[in-house]
Amino acid sequence: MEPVVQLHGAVTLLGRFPALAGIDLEVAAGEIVLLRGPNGAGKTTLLRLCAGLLPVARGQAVVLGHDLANRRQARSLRRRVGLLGHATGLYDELTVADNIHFWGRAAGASPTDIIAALTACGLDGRLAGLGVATLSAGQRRRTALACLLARRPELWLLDEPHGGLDQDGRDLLDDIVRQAVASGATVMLSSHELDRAAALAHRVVTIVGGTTDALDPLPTSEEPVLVP
Amino acid sequence: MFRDASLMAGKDLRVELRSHVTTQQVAPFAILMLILFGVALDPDRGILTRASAGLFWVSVLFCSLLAIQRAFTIEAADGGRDALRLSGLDPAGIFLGKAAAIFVQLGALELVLAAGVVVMYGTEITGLPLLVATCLAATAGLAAAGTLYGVLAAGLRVRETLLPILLLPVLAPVLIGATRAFEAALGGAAADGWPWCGLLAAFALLYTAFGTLAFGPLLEES
Amino acid sequence: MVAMTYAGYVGAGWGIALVSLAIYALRTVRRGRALASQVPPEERRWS
Amino acid sequence: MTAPHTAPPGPAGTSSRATRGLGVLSLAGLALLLGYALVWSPPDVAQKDAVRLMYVHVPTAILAFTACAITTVASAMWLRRRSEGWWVLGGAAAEVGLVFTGICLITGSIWGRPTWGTYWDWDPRITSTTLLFILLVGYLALRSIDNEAGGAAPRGMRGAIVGLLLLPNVMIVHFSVDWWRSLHQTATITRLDPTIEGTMLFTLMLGIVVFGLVFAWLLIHRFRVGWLEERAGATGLDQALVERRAEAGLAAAGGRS
Repeated sequence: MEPVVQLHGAVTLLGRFPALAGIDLEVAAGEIVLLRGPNGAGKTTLLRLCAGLLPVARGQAVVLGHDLANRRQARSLRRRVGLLGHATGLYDELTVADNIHFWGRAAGASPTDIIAALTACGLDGRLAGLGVATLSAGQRRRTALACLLARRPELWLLDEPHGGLDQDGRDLLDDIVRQAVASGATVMLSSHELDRAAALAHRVVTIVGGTTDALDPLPTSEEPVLVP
Repeated sequence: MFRDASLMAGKDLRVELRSHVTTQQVAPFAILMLILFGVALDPDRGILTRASAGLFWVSVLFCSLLAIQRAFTIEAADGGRDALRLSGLDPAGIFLGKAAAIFVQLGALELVLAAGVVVMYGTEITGLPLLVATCLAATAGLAAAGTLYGVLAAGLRVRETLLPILLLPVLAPVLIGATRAFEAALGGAAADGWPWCGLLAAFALLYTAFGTLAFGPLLEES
Repeated sequence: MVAMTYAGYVGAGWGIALVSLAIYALRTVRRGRALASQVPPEERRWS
Repeated sequence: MTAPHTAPPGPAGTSSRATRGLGVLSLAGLALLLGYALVWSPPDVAQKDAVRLMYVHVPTAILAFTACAITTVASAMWLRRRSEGWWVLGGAAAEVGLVFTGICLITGSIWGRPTWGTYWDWDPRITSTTLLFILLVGYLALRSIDNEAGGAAPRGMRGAIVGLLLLPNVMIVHFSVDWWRSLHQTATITRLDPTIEGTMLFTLMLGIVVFGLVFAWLLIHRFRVGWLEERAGATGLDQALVERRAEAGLAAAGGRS
């Protein structure tokens, strides 16, 4: 079966700055891949590239069969992926339920999927009627996660998903990710919670200086070790 | 496209219903402007009544700036641009939806302003069909051009100051056309006003068509 | 030269026009000189 | 590739043999034009010598609108081809156009004083030229912000859309103002005699040609300045990639110590 993500020497520019300076990465269907590396290494850019939000300047990038060099294909890819970024894209003025309904319906999710996502993230009941502006950071993350879940993405791109979540929230996130993978989805995540993320991931890829090949990819390890 | 537009418009109007920015801030501002015009131009000499068409539309123009800024402040918050690009919504639908929401809000504001002009400036309403048609055409033009220039300025640090200088010269024809049409209607010479109404409709159509096409690239590449 | 009517207006108009063009031209050339040193000559296709 | 490049012969700048020639021609033309405009052409019957302002006002007006058209065309071409040159041309034409629009407004205003008795009249041309001036200022402001925003967003699209709309907007504005003023015509003051001929016509034509040369000279130089701005400080992609990838080595060294 063809890999879900195929990157070969992928270069992505932010303005003139090559945030990604040659990424070689293949992710098979059903895999959970952890990206790690120092701040500014290019993890966020890599996830945004895989979401079809950024063009490739050089090299090859094919995600879910969409060639990212082609604008049109990159755009149609976006419906099939879910990106949980630093920013959540939620509307402060609306309630939790409103937000999930809006983003869910925008992606063409059915009402039952939307309700299911709400319940799965523990947002049914009182929380659903609260305005997003009144939520804590962790509750916002949960709401964003529910928006993602309602879309039923085939490729999950999670940028620091554990940040801001409490213990229950992290357990919930891990459960949701495992369930998604069990039902056929593929996951790429970046995290500084290396212990937790490494336990979740099948494989760890190290990114430094916008490249994957500068340091050898490590096998899953409990301790973060940097090997030149 | 139209499904996405109605979803977007519904969301924007729901945000307005929850936040009351138009009703509690923009509408009072509109009335305040009418009062300030009244204070600045001597109310006893009939200037206000004669100039009511122009003053009405200048007020609408400034209110539309606020409404457009507001429409894109909502989206700018918390990474909205990426979220919109990933949402699966058709950019043309987003444009039409946002323009429709602005259209509805401006329409409501115009009703408030019209009431204010009648009460405070003693303007007598005549030629109602032309007035209504002018309002519809002019507001559609304001909403379409405003949404296009709004997304242009959105996301820039200086958007509050940049938007007026980009948008107001573009809207000058709307001000001219709508004011002339209103003067014709209020002056009992409705026949003179209909060509202006046609000009406004053409402006609205042009900007709606262009905005529908240009919104996608703008959302993608800015 | 024959005495000109409105000489002040004519002089002012032409004066402002030519002086502002000259200032703008000078500024543009200066900007070009300052920038040219930062760019390798093969990028300056015209020289 | 050529880090320590030798200084090119002659002053390094935006001039080339062609522009030097064009510059000399423009200066000679200006001298000739001044002669015709101020001395050899006869004063107008009605306007007397004030008509001599026409030879600067009308050509700058024509070139202001030409510049506007160039910006629109360049924006359209950038949208099609995405090449840097069209992007630079759009900005260059708008900036030179702004200068000509400013001169056109000032000379028009000065000309209006003796002929109409006022510096300003709600004439369709004045009104729409003033709005053109503001449209150009807005476009240039947007471009400069777009430049500094740089960063994550690939820039250019905002400027291209506003540039593309420049000429249509000017036309809509002009049309609506024209229609507005013609509906209730107040005082009919025609600026030009219905027939201008002979030396006056020749001087006007000469003015258009000479200011056209000046415009071309300025546009070429401004274009080259824009081109240099794009290039200055830009290292090639290969160089940038090497630098970016070198961060990995630094990080590894830092991790070991």
